[in-house]
Amino acid sequence: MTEQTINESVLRCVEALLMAADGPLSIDRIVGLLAESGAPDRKAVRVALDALTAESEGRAAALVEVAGGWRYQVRSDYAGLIGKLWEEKPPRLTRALLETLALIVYRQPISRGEIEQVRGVAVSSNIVKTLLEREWVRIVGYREVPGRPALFGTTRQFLDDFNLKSLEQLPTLPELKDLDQLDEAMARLRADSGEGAEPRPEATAEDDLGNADAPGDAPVEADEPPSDSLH
Amino acid sequence: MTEQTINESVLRCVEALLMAADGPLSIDRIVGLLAESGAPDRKAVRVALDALTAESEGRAAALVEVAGGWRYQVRSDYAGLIGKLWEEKPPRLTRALLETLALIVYRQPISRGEIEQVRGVAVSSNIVKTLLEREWVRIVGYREVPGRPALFGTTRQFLDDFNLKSLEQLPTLPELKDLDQLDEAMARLRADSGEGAEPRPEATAEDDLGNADAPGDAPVEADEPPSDSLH
Amino acid sequence: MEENVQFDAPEYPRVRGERLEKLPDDLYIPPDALRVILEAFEGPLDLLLYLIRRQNLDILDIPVQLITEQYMAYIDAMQLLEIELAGEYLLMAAMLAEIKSRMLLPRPDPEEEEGADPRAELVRRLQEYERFKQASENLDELPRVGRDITPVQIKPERVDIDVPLPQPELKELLIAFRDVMLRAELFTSHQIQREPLSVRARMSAILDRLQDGGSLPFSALFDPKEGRLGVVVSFIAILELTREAMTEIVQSEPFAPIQLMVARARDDRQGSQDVILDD
Repeated sequence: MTEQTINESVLRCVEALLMAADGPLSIDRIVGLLAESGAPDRKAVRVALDALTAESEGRAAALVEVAGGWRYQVRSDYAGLIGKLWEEKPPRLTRALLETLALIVYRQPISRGEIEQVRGVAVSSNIVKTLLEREWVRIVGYREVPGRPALFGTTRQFLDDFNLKSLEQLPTLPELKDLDQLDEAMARLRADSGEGAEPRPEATAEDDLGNADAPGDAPVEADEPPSDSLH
Repeated sequence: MTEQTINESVLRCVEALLMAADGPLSIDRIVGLLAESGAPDRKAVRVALDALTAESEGRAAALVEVAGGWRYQVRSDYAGLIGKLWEEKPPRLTRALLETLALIVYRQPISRGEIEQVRGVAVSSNIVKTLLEREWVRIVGYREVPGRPALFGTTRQFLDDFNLKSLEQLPTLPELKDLDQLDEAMARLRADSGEGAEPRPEATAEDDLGNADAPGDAPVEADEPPSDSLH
Repeated sequence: MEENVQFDAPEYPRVRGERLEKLPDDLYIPPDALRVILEAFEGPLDLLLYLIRRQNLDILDIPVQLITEQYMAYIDAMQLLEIELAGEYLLMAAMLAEIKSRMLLPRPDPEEEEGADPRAELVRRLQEYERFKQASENLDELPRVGRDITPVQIKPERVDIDVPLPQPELKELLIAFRDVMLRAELFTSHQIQREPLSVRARMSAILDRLQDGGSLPFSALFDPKEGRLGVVVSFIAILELTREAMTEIVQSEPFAPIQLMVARARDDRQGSQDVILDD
């Protein structure tokens, strides 16, 4: 706050970006994002970050630099308090996380790059970390191309947590396309899990394939587009 | 910051909770969460919220109150900048969806048939589903007529997402031109076309529009919101 | 939708059999834009409002005859362009035609008239619709979370919690997938539809088994108990894994047991590596 070169408008733009981002932002990224807002250079952003760091002192959220860049984080002093908040009502999983997980489910084994291609946005490290920590996905191998990207697949934990006996129980792509069909598939799923009450995690191959036979390999009739698009 | 009764520790705890929460927090909820941290009462929390609001002035994120409680949000001045963080533009709401939503907002509880009467077109299932999935509307009951049509009303989520504390904050429904004017106009029309009948505009009340029309002329605030919608 | 518009340059619509040399005066729309504009109406009331607005008229003063004619011209244009015409439009056309005919015929005796003046009904409906059309525009202008407002959610440095973390609904997950696929327009991709989930799942399972030992005899990858379908699924999975450079199929000499192994970038295998990449 004391440096005379601080541009208040740049400062607030940087603050807005950091408050809104769902992962750390590098200085280069911030410079890129601000290219049209007065086009500050790295040095100006750096000055703004220092000022914001100073400003955050004594407040509940600190501005810190981590491996991936800069981010605000609520100080660990409040870990217990936030624990209580989450006990009451755990935070919703973000859209980005759900989409990433969904792609791993349906397109496994899939690399991060492929997920990014489909989603059109970078997959933040936090998301991958969270999915690995929850043990919903794991690295099932590596693709032998330059960079040896890790390939992700789903786990039994994922099936258990989502109350599935096997991946084949999931609706097929054509079913997903049409919201009415999706509802039917969900109803079928509920009925399925209702009758097979006891969990059978070590489902034998027969089980898997029996299921695969029904929805998974059903002839794909994708020609019929949904009558109306969403929203 | 100026009130002498502000307890800095309570203030920072409230700030930490609001920063970490994934949705608005009500004062009662904050009081509950802080029960073990100095056990402030509603008044103390209120004072802290006022102090934090003052503190947030001039910064990128504002502390605001919406229907569901208090939340920090990045000021809308930065919406364009923040949009650059995400590759995808938020989807625009279609006119069909917005018109349907407007009818539910101002005419709740309202059935699909009544919406269709006013709009003059069928309401697609996808629109209703989208509104239900976004949790902007919900089924608040059924009309006890043949077919038992569902009646829709808005939710607290709708208010939160539209940055409102209550339905009363909505712009008022544009006025219907008053009936005297209509009578006059009709008389003029008749004179023009050489007819000499007395105006009988109220005769329309017997048709199906009468149904949708009646509650709508009442001021918006007369609509009793769904039980958990407010406060 | 554009590619369906087949306007041979200056071909004008025909209305009631007559070629429209000139579009209606209120219709300053190039013919090839007509389709787009017509599709933009939210229904017959919206179209009527548009016609009234074009003439800068108060709804209360609608000249029914003129509006009816313009409306019919639009309907004809829509039919000409083969826009799927919803029943509501035709219903409104019928209503307008009825109003028009009633105006043309002298009423024998006002006492006998039992129905309301249909124009009053039309005006009411238009007014009512206009209110909500305006209200929906007002609603759209309100700042909205996701478009104008970004709620702040700062990650805590640490959380002391020993309860399970959030569990999304399966449906949420499926909707997320649906949305991302729609966005990526991948539903049209045949490649994905050819790959049933069972194959993708089997690919993961095989990779997982390979992680323990690095390689497995080809025959061990098939379980006869799975039946024909199971064998096929496994086989497709193996081919797909190999095609995607996740595994390699190795046979040391003719008739020797075939091995499936995790793909490794080894110098002496550079040749086959290239082949895989070229695929």
